[in-house]
Amino acid sequence: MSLAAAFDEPAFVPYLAVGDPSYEQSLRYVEAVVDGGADVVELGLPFSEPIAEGSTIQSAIARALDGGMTPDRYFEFVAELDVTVPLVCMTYYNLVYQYGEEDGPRPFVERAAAAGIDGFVIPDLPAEEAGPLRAACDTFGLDLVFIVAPTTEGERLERMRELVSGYVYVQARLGTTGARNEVSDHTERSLARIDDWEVPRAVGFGIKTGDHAERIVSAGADGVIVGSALVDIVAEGHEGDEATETVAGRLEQRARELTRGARRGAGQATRR
Amino acid sequence: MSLAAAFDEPAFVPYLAVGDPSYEQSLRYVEAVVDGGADVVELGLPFSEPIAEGSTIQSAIARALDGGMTPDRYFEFVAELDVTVPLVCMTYYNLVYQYGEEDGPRPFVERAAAAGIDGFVIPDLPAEEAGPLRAACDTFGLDLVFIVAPTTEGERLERMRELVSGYVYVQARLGTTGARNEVSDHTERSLARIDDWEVPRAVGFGIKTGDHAERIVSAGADGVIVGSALVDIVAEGHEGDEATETVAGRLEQRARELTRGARRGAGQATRR
Amino acid sequence: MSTDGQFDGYGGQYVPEALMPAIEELADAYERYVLANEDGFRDEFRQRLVDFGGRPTPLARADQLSARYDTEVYLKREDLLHGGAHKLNNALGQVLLAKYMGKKRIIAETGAGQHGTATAMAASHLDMPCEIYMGETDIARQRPNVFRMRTNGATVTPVTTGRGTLKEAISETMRDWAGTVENTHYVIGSIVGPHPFPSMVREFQSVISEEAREQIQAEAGRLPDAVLACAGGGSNTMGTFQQFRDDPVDLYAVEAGGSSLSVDEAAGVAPNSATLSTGDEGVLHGARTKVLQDGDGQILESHSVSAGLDYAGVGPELAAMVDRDRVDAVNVDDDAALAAFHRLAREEGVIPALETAHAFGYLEQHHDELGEMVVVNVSGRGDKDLETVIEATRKRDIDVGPTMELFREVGGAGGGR
Amino acid sequence: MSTDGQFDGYGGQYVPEALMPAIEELADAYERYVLANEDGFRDEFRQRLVDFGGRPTPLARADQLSARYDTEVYLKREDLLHGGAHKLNNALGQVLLAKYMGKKRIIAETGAGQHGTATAMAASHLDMPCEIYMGETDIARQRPNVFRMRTNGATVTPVTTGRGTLKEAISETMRDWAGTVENTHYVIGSIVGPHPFPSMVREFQSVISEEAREQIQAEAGRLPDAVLACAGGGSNTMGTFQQFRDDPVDLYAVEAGGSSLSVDEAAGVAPNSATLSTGDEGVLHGARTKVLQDGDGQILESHSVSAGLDYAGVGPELAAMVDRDRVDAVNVDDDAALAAFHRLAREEGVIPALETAHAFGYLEQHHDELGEMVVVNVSGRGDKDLETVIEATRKRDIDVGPTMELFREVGGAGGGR
Ligand SMILES: Cc1ncc(COP(=O)(O)O)c(C=O)c1O
Ligand SMILES: Cc1ncc(COP(=O)(O)O)c(C=O)c1O
Repeated sequence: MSLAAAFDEPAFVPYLAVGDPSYEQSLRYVEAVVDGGADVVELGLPFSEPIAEGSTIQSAIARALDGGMTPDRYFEFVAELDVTVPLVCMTYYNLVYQYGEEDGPRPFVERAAAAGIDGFVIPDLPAEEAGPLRAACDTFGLDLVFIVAPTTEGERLERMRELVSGYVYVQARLGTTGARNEVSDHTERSLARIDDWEVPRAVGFGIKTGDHAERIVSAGADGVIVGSALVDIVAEGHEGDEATETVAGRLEQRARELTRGARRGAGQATRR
Repeated sequence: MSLAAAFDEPAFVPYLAVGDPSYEQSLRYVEAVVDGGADVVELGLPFSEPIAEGSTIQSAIARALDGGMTPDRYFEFVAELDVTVPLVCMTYYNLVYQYGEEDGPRPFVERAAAAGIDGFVIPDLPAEEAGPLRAACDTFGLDLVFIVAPTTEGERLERMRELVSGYVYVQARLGTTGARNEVSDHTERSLARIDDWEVPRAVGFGIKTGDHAERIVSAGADGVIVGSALVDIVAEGHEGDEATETVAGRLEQRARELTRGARRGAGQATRR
Repeated sequence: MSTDGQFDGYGGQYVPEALMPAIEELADAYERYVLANEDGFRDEFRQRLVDFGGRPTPLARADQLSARYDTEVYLKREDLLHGGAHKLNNALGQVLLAKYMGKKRIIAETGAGQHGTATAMAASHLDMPCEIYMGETDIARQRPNVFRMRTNGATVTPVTTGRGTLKEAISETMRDWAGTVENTHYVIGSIVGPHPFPSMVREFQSVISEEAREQIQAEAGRLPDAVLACAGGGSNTMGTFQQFRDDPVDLYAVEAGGSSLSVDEAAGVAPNSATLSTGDEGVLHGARTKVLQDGDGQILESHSVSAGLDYAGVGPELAAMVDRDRVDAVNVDDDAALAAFHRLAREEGVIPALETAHAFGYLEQHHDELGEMVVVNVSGRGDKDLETVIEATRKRDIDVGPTMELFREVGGAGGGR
Repeated sequence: MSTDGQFDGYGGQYVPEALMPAIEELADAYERYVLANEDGFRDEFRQRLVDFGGRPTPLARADQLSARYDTEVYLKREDLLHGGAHKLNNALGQVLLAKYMGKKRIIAETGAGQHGTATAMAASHLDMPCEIYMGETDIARQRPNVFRMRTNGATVTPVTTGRGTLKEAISETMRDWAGTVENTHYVIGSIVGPHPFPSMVREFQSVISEEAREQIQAEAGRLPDAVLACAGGGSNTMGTFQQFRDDPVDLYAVEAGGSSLSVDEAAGVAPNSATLSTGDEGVLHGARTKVLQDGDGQILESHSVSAGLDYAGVGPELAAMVDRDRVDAVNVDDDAALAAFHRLAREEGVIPALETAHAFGYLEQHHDELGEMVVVNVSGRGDKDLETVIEATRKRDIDVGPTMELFREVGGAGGGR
């Protein structure tokens, strides 16, 4: 299934850091969120300097790196995953750039495609610097998702619109990732600015509960992206030394709540 | 007996800090060095900043101050002393200057004369600043001793010659007080420079043994001044917690050795 | 030189989208105020460098070193700048620029505390609220610098994630900025980060070479044969080189060789910070540049006895100049830097920062290859490094170093604090 | 002013005879080289102050303090001098003079270490062997300064007599000098001691007021109404006042009021160092001057939170100027000085020495009596005082001070050293 097609219904898009806290547990957790209804999964490939992440995801990344996660292990992981939903690789540009013998993003994209990745989100790669990666994605038929921030405007917005594929990641508020209780009213305004884009609009940053998801979708989003709220569950399980299945169960349940929330929002959505 | 008259024979002039380590012990120690043959005694009045002293005498002064020595106690001490030799007060100018109600050295000199002091040595009072003290000494019939250093020459030497009375303290070598094993060959040269002075010439700094004393006198001195070598005996006794009489005995013996040394030198002296 | 932030393919703006408007706004402000002197920014900046910073700093012949090396050695004295290092040139420039831009708040990250203290001073001077992010490990290690920032009225926010050092502090500051860009300026401390930082910081620091070039000609009647400066991120280096770029003058960027140039990939550790010499191209903290990284592109932990050079990246412009052979990238190890620290202090009465000491370590080793006249930038003073140097000297056998007996005699290793 | 070392009866040369030739030789050298510029001494001195010391130091308006006090407040920035305090002006002058006199060795005493570090720097710069006497108690307390001297190649000789502090170190240095006068120069650190020291040190320090007087006229177009400087021995004070003496400018010497102005005669202790305000005439360390002493003339132990002001005497010339009402002797206590330390750091981005902070304490308390324009000399920087200030601030409740929580959070009281 193509990425865009996954948003036919209001989509739930979870993020998890691959290898957090271990390869095996991580495999199980990704399956759990898919079982809970995920329509797309963003799989974080841990980078040592995750400058765009809040402390929750920073810690997840540190756990994964401590557990020995590398790009190659990541691709094995993706290949081994037994899920049918589209998979997006979320990482930082240096890992994309360094991979393989030749300089540039092409070897990484080729390998990702082979492993089963459908697209990329690279938070430190603005549209201005994205030419080479866009080209490589085109070569191997992968999507390249961009993040639109509340402050993205004018020319920059136009450039992104030209380059984006799969879906657009709408940053609901300023700041880096991290769960918040309040859903920002930036959301509506942010969505309005890209009302006429051709790709689905998935909103992220700070979504925690089914209610949040519902409100976001009813504000016009085509999907919700949820990271920190899920990573928190992994972290708690890890700290509490809980059984993998217990944590997986909790993740699945939260995923289900979020999926339902998103679907509920659909009825009320008024696309302007 | 006048100070100068005490040098009829080659004189032994000991220095002790009054009140070191206690008032009573100090009384006994002064008597001991007189019993050993002292012709004049230099009695140190402790000052808090003894800039001209070596560490031996600095420590003696510190012990005396810790024991509560003050100018008034000092004068009591002098009055109480049961000795017949002339006594010289050795101290620093600030104590002389501050004493009594009125500013200036007069009250101090008056009080010292009453207590039985015959003269002064003030190491931080060069001839240039000595006018007021010289005048007060004249008023009360006391002597004022100056120190001639190896470096004192020309005009300065002349000024001192005019102001000095009692005896002249010839500093045998550069440096502050402190016992040395070698008698400096500065001595002869120093004495030669003041060959024609009217006052007796007592040599100090670094004299420790009867042999030293003998050599100094045979080099032309009219007397030897010995401080640190005696203070060392007091200090050892204090640190070793020895009986006052033991220490007094040792002081008396050393005094006798020094007196004899000085007298021995007389035979060989060739006054040029 | 370019104003688009590209240096032969190095540079660029690899930052989260949320920050793009801020750095575009900053690039615009840089061009208007800094380059075009709009509203007299440049004049005010230069005047404040004089009044508050104490510029110009002297350039003077080092008599003992000149004799030792049979080379005319001149010292450019950035150690005399307010705060004790060249860092203030940049901090003052950026805080003032933030004021011109109407920002209401200053943030910065700091590792060893040099950049943090410079920023706190500048913010205090210009009456701007200031928050400094610092890893908790670094806070514990750099107590005096933390206290300096605090007395200057800055908030020092401990960063407790990870190992609690510079890298975590950078992430945390980025995160703050991503949420507060509208009213906040992030003062980056070296010629690193996304455009316009590398160009802007170099511009603020170029006052060093502007003065030095004039001074050496006035004093020695000619240009030097070589200019030496230590390089961490490279702001001191680029500031010292800038005005000599078009001259027939050899430029040496001296990096920290640490304890060894070889890398322990398994542990993710480079026991040095010699990015120009041993790193390779990558993207770090907003720019494409040379980076200390493993084969996968994970950033290595760098190491140097001098905290201020201890960074796994380097300015993109400097990387480009090295590739073009305009700048020689060289390095000296911890031991040589320590010896040079002691040598400069003993021979010339100038106690250098440990960072600076690297430049003098290179001078010691290669003085006969540097021509007849050399300018060395004394990027900072060493007071901040005394404890480190005492410890490091005691562990080694450095013949130019003072013996440490005094410290053993009195109060033992911990001293009588 | 006189060249015979008498200031209305203060001054003179109360030293052991052995030293008289040395100070006569010095007085002669002072007149020839320093006053009459023989062999170009003065020119070389001034040039080295520029090249090595970083002169001129800035004079600049303090914007926040000016607003706070509704008074034009200007700061003269001696804290930017090499070494971090005005002390180098004098140390460099004397070491250079010793060189002109053909001396081969430098000695000095130091208490807190400021004068010792300045002397060690100057001696290193001029390639003269240097020995610094320091009480063993002070060595233990002032570890960083001891290390600075050692790295500059000076020998630091612990003095173990008495309490092992400044007074014992002075005696020891005198003793050394008395034995070595022929080849050795004793660098006295303030305008104290026998003639020619008070005049000579004032002369070396007067570069402060020479610059300040020109600068204030250039910047403000007129002379200030008042000039403030802290006073220990008084070198900073006299240096700051000298060129304003004939002007209609009020001069304030701010002494350390310590914890109280009253004296405990029984214990021999003055809990302050306010010699000008509370001392009386006596003879100390070679000069007749004001002294903290008991009724017998024994010198009291002085006290101040700032080690550099902690001295029981004061320069004779300054004492005379106070008696003549040309200088106002005032003082502020430890608490006010600490608060002023924090205030200047927070408001202006300048961390002053604790000595300096006293002048700002007086400004805070009396700004409305000082006229419309005030120059305050920032005699030194406060980096050396951080540990003292951290401790002292924690014990008090100073509302301008930063909270100390950070230090408690991270590593507890002892810090994470
Ligand atoms: C004294 C000194 N010199 C040099 C440097 C290195 O500066 P840069 O990283 O800009 O090369 C630092 C950094 O802290 C420093 O403090
Ligand atoms: C920074 C500073 N200011 C002032 C003083 C006092 O100097 P003076 O004793 O000459 O008055 C000192 C003395 O150490 C000092 O270090």
